[in-house]
Amino acid sequence: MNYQAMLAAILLIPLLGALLNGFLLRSAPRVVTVSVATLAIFIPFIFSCLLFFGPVNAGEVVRTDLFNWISVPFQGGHLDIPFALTVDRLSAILLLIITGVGSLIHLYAGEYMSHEEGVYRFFAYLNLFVFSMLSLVLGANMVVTFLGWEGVGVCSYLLIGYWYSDEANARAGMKAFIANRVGDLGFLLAMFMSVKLFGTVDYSKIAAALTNELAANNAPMITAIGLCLLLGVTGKSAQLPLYIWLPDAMAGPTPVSALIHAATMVTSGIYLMTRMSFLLVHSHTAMTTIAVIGACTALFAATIGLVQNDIKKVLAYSTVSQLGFMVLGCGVGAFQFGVAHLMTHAFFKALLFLGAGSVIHAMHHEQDIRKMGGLIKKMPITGWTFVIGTLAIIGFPGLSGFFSKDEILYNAWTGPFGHPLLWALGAGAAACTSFYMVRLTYLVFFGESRVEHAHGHHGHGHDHHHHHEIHENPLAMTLPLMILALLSIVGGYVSMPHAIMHTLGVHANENIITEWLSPVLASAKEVMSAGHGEEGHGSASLEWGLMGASTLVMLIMSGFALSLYKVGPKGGDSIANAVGGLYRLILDKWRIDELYQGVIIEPLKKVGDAFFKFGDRALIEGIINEGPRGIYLVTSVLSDVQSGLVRNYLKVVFIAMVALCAWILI
Amino acid sequence: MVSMISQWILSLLIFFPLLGAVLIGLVKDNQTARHLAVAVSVLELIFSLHLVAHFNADSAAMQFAQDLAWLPRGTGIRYTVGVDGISLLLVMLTTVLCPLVFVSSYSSIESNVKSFLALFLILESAMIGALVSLDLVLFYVFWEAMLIPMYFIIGVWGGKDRIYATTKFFIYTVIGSLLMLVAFSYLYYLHYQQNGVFTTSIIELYKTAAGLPADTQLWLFTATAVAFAIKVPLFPFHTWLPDAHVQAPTPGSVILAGVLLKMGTYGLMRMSIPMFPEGAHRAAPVMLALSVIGIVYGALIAWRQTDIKKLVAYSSVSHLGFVVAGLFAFNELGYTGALYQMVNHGVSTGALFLLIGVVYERRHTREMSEYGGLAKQMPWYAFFFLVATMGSVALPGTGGFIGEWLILNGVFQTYPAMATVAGTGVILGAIYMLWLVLKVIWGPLKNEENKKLLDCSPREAFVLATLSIFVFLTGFLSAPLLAHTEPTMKRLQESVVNKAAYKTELVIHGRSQEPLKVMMDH
Amino acid sequence: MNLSLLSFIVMGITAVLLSGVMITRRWPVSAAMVLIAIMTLLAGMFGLLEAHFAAAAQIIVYAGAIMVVFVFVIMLLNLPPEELRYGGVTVGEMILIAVSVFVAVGLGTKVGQGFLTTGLESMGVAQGESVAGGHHMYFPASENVKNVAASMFVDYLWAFELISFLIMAAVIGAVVIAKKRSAEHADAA
Amino acid sequence: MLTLPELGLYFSFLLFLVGLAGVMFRKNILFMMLSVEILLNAANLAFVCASKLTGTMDGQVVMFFVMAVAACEAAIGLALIIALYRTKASIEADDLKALRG
Amino acid sequence: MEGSLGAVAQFLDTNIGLVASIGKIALALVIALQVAPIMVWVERRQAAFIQRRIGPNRVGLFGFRLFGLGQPLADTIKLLFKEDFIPQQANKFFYVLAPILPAVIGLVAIQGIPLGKEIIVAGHTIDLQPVNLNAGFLYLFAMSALGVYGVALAGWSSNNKYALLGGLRASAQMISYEIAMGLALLPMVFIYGTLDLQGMIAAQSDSLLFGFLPNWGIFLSPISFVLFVVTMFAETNRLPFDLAEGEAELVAGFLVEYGSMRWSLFFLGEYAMMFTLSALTTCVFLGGYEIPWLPHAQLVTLLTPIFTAEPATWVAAAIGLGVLIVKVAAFMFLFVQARFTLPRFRYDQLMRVGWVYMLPVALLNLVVMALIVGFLRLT
Repeated sequence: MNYQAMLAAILLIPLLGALLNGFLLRSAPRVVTVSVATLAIFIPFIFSCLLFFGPVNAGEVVRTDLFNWISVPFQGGHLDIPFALTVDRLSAILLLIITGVGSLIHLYAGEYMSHEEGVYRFFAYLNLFVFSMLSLVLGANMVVTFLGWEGVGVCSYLLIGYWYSDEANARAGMKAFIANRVGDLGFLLAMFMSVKLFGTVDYSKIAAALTNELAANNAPMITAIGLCLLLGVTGKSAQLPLYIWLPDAMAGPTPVSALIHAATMVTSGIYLMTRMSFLLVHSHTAMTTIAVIGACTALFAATIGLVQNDIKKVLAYSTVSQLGFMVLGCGVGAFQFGVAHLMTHAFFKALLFLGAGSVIHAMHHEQDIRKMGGLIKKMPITGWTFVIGTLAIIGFPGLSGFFSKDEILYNAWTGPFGHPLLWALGAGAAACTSFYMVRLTYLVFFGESRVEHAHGHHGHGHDHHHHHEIHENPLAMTLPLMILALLSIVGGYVSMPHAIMHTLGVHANENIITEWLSPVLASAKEVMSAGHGEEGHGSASLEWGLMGASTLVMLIMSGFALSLYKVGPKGGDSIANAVGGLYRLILDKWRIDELYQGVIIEPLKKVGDAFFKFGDRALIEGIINEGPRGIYLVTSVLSDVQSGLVRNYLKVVFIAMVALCAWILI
Repeated sequence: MVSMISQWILSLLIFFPLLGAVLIGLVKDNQTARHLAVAVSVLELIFSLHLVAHFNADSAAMQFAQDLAWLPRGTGIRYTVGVDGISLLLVMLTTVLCPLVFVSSYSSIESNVKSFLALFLILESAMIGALVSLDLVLFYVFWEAMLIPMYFIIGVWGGKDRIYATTKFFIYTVIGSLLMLVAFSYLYYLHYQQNGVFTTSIIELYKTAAGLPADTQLWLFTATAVAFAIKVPLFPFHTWLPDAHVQAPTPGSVILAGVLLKMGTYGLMRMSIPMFPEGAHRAAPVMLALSVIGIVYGALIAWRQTDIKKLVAYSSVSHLGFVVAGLFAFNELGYTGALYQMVNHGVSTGALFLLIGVVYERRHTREMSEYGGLAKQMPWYAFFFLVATMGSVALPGTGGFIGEWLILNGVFQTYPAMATVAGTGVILGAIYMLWLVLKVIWGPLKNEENKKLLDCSPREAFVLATLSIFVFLTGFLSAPLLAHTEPTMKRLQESVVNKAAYKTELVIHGRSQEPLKVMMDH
Repeated sequence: MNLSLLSFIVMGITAVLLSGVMITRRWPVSAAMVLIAIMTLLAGMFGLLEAHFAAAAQIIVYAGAIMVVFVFVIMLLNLPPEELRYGGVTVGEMILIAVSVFVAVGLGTKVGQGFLTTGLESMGVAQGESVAGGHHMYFPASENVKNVAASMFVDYLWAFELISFLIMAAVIGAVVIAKKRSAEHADAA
Repeated sequence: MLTLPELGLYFSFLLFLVGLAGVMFRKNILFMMLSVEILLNAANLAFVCASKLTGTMDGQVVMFFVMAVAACEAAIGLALIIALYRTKASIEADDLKALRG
Repeated sequence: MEGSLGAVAQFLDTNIGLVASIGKIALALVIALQVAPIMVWVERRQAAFIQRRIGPNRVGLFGFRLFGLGQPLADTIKLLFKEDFIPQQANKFFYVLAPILPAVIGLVAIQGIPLGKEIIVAGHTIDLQPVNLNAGFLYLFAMSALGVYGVALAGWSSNNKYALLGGLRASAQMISYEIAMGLALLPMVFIYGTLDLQGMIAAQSDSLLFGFLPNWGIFLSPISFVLFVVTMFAETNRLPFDLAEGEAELVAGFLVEYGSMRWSLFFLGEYAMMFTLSALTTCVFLGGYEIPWLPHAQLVTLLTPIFTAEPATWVAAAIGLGVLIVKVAAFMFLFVQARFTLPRFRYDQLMRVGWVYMLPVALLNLVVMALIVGFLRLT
C-alpha cells in the first residue's frame, strides 16, 4: 500500500464508518455500532503512525490529488482547486492526535453512551466529525480545509444538540454553529483575498508566490488576510469575542466535549495559523492582534472559570483559556509551542473531560460540583488520573503542561512579537488556572461526600433508572483515562526549554518540537529573524526566572485554593461576599451573552421585523396595491363609453366602412 | 442516426410534455394519469440525457440547434433553438426536478388531478422551450407560456388566499415582460434600421445590440433587466414571491423555486448582459447594490417569519440575490458561480418545499409553532430536512457552497466591500435556516397531534433521497459539470470585458433541410 | 365581354340581391336556404376566379356543414316566424342606409370604369396582373389545390395548427354549452 | 378594363354592407348570425379576389382560415342559442341584457 | 346540302369541346336516369330471391315477360298519374322544392364520374369525364354534401312531426358520416398524389406485388375502403342506416307526406347518388373503367390492328364503360343485399358508430397512411 492511498484511506475510512452507522447499521446491536465506529478511527490511526514514522519522519511531504473539485476559468487562466490531501510534519502531529485521542474517546464513548437508545446516530456523527477534522488538517488547499472547517462545525452542531429533546441543547448547538459561521466568513474572505493576491488557494503555491517584495507591496492586503484568518480562528478556537459558544457547547455528551471541544476541533485555529504562519508573520499588526486576543482570552476565560460550579463549565472555560495560550503562542511567533501546547492540551484536557464524564456517568448525570466530594475513594482510577490531569494543566513542573505553557510564556516575553505585558496577562491566566483547577479537583474528589441520595434524576433520554451506589466505571472507560494520563505526564518533553535541556545535558540545538516543525516554519522563521535581527532577545537566566515565577504563582494559587475550599464549596463565600458585584458579574460570565443579545441579536430582529412590516408590507406592497386603484379610476370612466349594444358597435363599423369607401371615391 | 436525434432532440424535449398533457386528457382514471405523468417526465429526463451525452464541452456554440421557418419570411421570426453551457445545466435541472415533482404530487394534489398534471406538463414544456429558444419571439412566447400554467396551479390548487397571490404573481410578471417586449421590439426595429432586414435571432441581435450607443444600451438593458429582476425576484420587486410560495401547492412551490425563478437569472445571463455589455457595465453597481441589499434584507425578513413556507420564500430572495450579484461581478468566477448556484438553489430549495409539503399534508398548517421535535417522531424526515438545510446554508460538500463560494469570490475580485456585505448573508442564512430547524426538528415533541405523525413514506423518501443525493453530488462533482460551461463562460467574459458583441453560432447536427419542403417537392 | 365575365356579373348581382332578400325573411328556414344559394353562387364565383379549392371548400364546408348545422338548429327549435319591426329603424339609420346606397352606387360606377385595377396597380398590389397584363398567375390554375396546400402547410403551418386548436376548443365549448345540465334540472325539480 | 377580381371586390363590398345591415337591424340572434355568415362570405370573396389580383396563394389560405373561424363561430353561437332558448324561451337580442355593463 | 354539311362539320370541328361536353353530359344523364327504374326492379327481384319468393316477373313488353322488366315502366306510369296534393299546413315553396333538390343534385353529381379514358374523334381527343375539374374529387364531395338539404327541407316543410324527426335525423346523420367519409378517402388522395379521378384511375393501372394484384386502392388502403363503403351506406340513407325513413318508428319519416311523382323524385335522387358514390368507389378503389392487369393504353394498342387507330379508342371506351358498369353493378348488388339482410341501427348506435368508431379509425388510418406515404416519399 503506497502512502498516497494510505492518505486517502485515512480520510475516507471514518466517512465510510459514518455512512455505515448512519444508514446500514441503524438497528445493529450496540457492540457492532461501537466497534465499527472505533475501528473506523483506529485503522486510520495505524495508517497515521505508519505515515508519521515513515515518510514524514524522513522529511517528505506526501500529497495526493483525489479528484478535480472546482475548476473555473479565471483571468485568462484557470482556477483549479483539486480535492488534494497532503501530510507534512504539522498535519502529521494533528493526524496522530485526532486519530489517537479519537480512538480512545470512541472506546470510552461506547461505554459512556451505554444507556442511550439509537446510539448509531451518535457514532455516525462522531465518525463524520473525525472525517471533517481530518480533511481540515490534511487539505492541501484552503478550500479543502474549509470543507473540514465547516464540516466540524456541523458535526459539533449535531453533537451538541444530540439530546435535541431539550430545546436548550439544540439552541446551544445552533449558537455554536452561528458563532462559527461568523468566523467562517473571515476564513472565506481570507480565501478570496488570496485568490485575488496569489490567484490560488493552495498552501504550497501561496507560500511559493509570497515573496518579501510582494508582501511589502501589498501590506494592507496581507494584514487583512491575517485579520480575516484571525476572525476565523476566533470563531473556531473560541477566542474573544466569539468564544461564547464553547461553554454552551457542554450541553453535548461528555465524550464529545472531550474530543471536539477540547482535543481537536477547537484547536484547528492554531493549526490554521501555523499553516499560514509564513503569511501572518509578514504583518506585524496581524500578529500583534493575534497575540493580544489570545492573551486576553486566556485571562478572561480563566476569571470566569474561577467561580463556576458546573464541572463541565469549569473545564470549558479552562479550554477557552488554554486556547488563548495557544493563540498567544502563535501570535508572538512561537508557532511550534502553540502546536506543542495544542498537543499536550489535547492529552490532559481530554483526560480531564473524560474524567469528568466518568464522574458524571457514575453520578447519573449530576454535574454540580457542590453535590460531589470525596469521590476518589469510590473511583480511584478516575480520581488519580484526574489529579494527574490537573497537575498537568496547572503546569506542575515535570508534567506536560509545564513545558508547553512555559515555553509560550517565555516567548510571550521574548518572542519576535512578544512583550512583557503579554507575559503578564498570560501569567495571570495561569494563576487563575491553578486556582480553579485545584478548586475543582478538590471539591470533586476530596473532602466530605456531599452526594444527595435522594436527588432527582434529570438524565437525558432516560425514562427511568435506578439509583445505585457510585462506583468505578468499567475498563472501557478507565483504559483511555490511564493512557491519556500517561501521555499527559510525558507529552511535554517535546518542548523542553533550552535551559532545562542544557542542564540535563541534552546536546541538541533545538527542542524536539522546534526541530520537527522546522520545515513547516522555515519561511516564517526567516521573515521573523529578518524583521528582528536575531531570534528572540532572551537568555537562559530570563528563562529560568520566568519558569520559576510561574511555578511560584502556581504553587501559591493552588495552596490558596486548597486552603479556601478544604471546608467545602462554601469556602469561597467570604471573598465572594466581599466583592459581591464583581462576583455576580463573573458568575454570570461577565454578562457577555446578554450583551450580544442586547446589542446585536435583538436589534437585528427588530430590523428584520421592520423590514417585513414597513419595507415589504407597507412600502412596497402599498405602492403595488395603490397603483392599480389609479388605473381603475381612469378605466372606469372609459368603460362607460361601451354601451353593450352590439348594434351600436356595428353602426360604427358601418359608418367607418362607408366613410372609407366615400374617401376612396373622392 | 445520432445526428438525426441531435437535430430533433430539443424539439422533442419541448413538445414531448405537451403530448403527455394531451395523453393525460385522454386518460380516465386519476391514478393512471399520475403514473402517466411520471412516465412522461421520466422519459423526458431520459431524452435529456442525450444532451449530456453528446454535448461538446469544448465549444461555446449553440449545440443541438434547429433553425426552421416559423412565421412568414419577411418578419425574420424563426423557430430557432439551441443549447450552450448556460442552458444545458438548467435544462437538466428542469428535467430532473419534474419527475420528482410528479412523484410528490401523488399525495399533495387530490382534486382536479388530471388538469393539474396536464398543466404541469405544459409548464415543463414551456420552461424547456424558454431555456433553449434562440429567437426573441420564440423566447417571449415560451416565457409567457410559463406564466399561464403557473397562474392556474396557484389559483386552483393553492391555499386560502390563492387568488390574490396568483393575480399578484401574474400582474408582476406581465408588467415586467411587457417592458421586455418593448425593449425587444425597439431592438428589432433598430436592427432593421441598420441592416435593412428584420430578424429576431438572438445571435444576430447580439451583434447589433453591442454596437449601440451607451445610453441606448442602458435603457434597453434596464427594460430587460427589470423584467428579469421581477422574475428572479430582485430586492424591490420580490413581494410577489412570498405570497405565491405560501399559497402555491407543494409541487407548484417546488417548480417555482426550482426552475421558474431561474428564468429571471437565466434571462439576465442570456439576454441582458451579453446583449448590452456597455449598459450592463453602467448598471452593474446598481444591480449589485440591489442584490446585496436583497441578500441581507431577505435573510433578515426570513429570520422573523413564523410561517415555514414564507421563511423559505424569503430565503429564496436572499439566495437569488447571490446569483444576481455573481452575474454582475463580471468575471468568470461570478458567472460560473451564479449558474451553479441556480442549479443548487433549485435542488436544495426544491427539497425544502417538498419537506414542508410532507408535513403540511399531515398537519395542514405551516405555522412553525405547531411543530417542534419532529426528529423524534420522524427520524428520516429530520435527516432529509437537515440535508436540505445544509445544502441551503451552503455547507462545503454541498453544491451550494461551490456556488456561493464562486459568486462571493467573483464579486470580491471586483467589489470587495460588496462581497463582504454579501458575505454576512452567509451568516444570516445559517441563522434563519437553523432557526427553522430548531423550531421544527429539534426541541421537545410537545404538540399532541405531532405524536401521531408518520415518517416519510417510501415514495416521499425516494424523492427526498434523490434530491439529497443531488445536494452532495453537485458538491463534489462540480468540475465535470462546470467543464461543460467553461467555453461559454469564457466567451461571455470576453464580450463583457471588451464590451463587444457576444459571438456564438448554431451547430446543426446532420442535414439541415426542412423535411416539410422535401415532401412538398415530391 | 366574355362568357366568364358575364356569368360572374350575373352571379354577383344575384348574390347581392339574394342577400338583400335573406335579411328580410321572416322564416329562419327561408333565410338559411337563401343563404345557401348565396354561398353556392359565391362558390361559382370562386370557380371563375380559378380558385377551385376555395370553391369546393365553400360548398363542402359552408353549404355542406355549417349551414346544415344552422338548418338543424332552426328545425330543432322550430321557431315561429319573426315579426319584422320596420318601425324600429330610426331616422338616423335611414339616412345611413341612404348614404350607403349612394356610396355603393358611386363606387359601382367608378369600378365599372376600371378605377380599382389602376388604383391597385399604382399601389403595386396587383403584381400578377401587371406583370403579364392578362390573366396571368404565378401559379397555374390546374395546380390550384397543390398551390394552396404548399402555401398553407409551409408558410402558414403554425396558423393552420392553431386553427385546429381553435376548432377543438369550439367543439368542446359547443358540447359543454349545449349539454343539458341534468344535475341542475334535478335540483330545480 | 373590367376584370373579375375587381368586380369581385366590389361585390364583396356590397355583400358586406347588406350583411352589416342585417346584423344591425335584425333582433333575432339567429338572423344576426346568418347575417354574420354573409359578412364572412363577403370577406372570403375579397380574399379570393385579392389572391387573384396579387397572384399569390395567401388570400385563398386565409379564406380557408376564415372558414374555420366561421365554423367555430357557428358551433359556439348555435350552442349558445340552444342554451338560451332552453332557459329564456327567447332568442331576441333585446331580451338578453343580463351582462350589459 | 354539301355546304350545310360542311358548315356542320366546320362547326363541329371548331366547337368540338362544347359538342363533346353536351354529348358526355347527355350520356351520363341517360345512365343516371336509367338507374332508378332498373334498380327498383332489381331491388324487388333481389328481395324476392332473398325471401324465397318470385317477385314481379309478369309485366313485360309486347308479350315478352323479360323477367318482369316492364314493371318499372308500369310503376312510372302509375306514379305519374297519381293525384298530386300538397298538405294544408305545409310550406308550399319548400315542399315543392324539397324533392327536386336530391334529384337535381344526384344528376349533377354523376357528371363528375369519368366514364372512360378518352376517345379520339377526327383528331380531337375527348376526355370521357363529363365535367372535368382538376379537383373533381372535391366536386363529388361538394355535391354529396348538398344532398342533405332535400331530406331536411322535406322533413321541415311537411309540417309533420314524423317528417321533422326524419329530416333532423337525416341531417345529423349525414353530417356525422360525411366527416368519416372524407377522412376515409383522404389517404387515397395522397397515395395517388392527385385529386383528379382520371389521374387516380391511371395510377391504378399499374400492378402490385410483381403483377400479382392490380394496383387498386382497395389493396393499397383496405381500411379506407371499408370505411368508405360503410359511410356510403349512411350518406345515401340506405339500410342499415335508413333512420330518416324508419317505417316502423317514423312511418317513412320525411317521406310521410309525399306521394306520386314527388315521392319518386326522391328515389331518383337516391339511386343516382348511390350510383355516383358506387362509381366513385370504383374509381378510387377498384380501378374505374380499367380492366384488371390490362391498362387502357395497352388495350388500345391491342385493338388498333383490328379497328384502326381512332375507332379502336371508341371500342376501348365502350369496353371501359362496360367494365365500369359491371363494377358499379356489383356495388348496387351489395346495397340491395345489405338492405334485406341487415337489421336497422338504433339512432344512438348510429351516432356512436359514426363518432366513436368510424371517426377515430379513419383518423388513425389517415395518420398511419400519411406516415407511410411520407416515409416512402422521403426515402
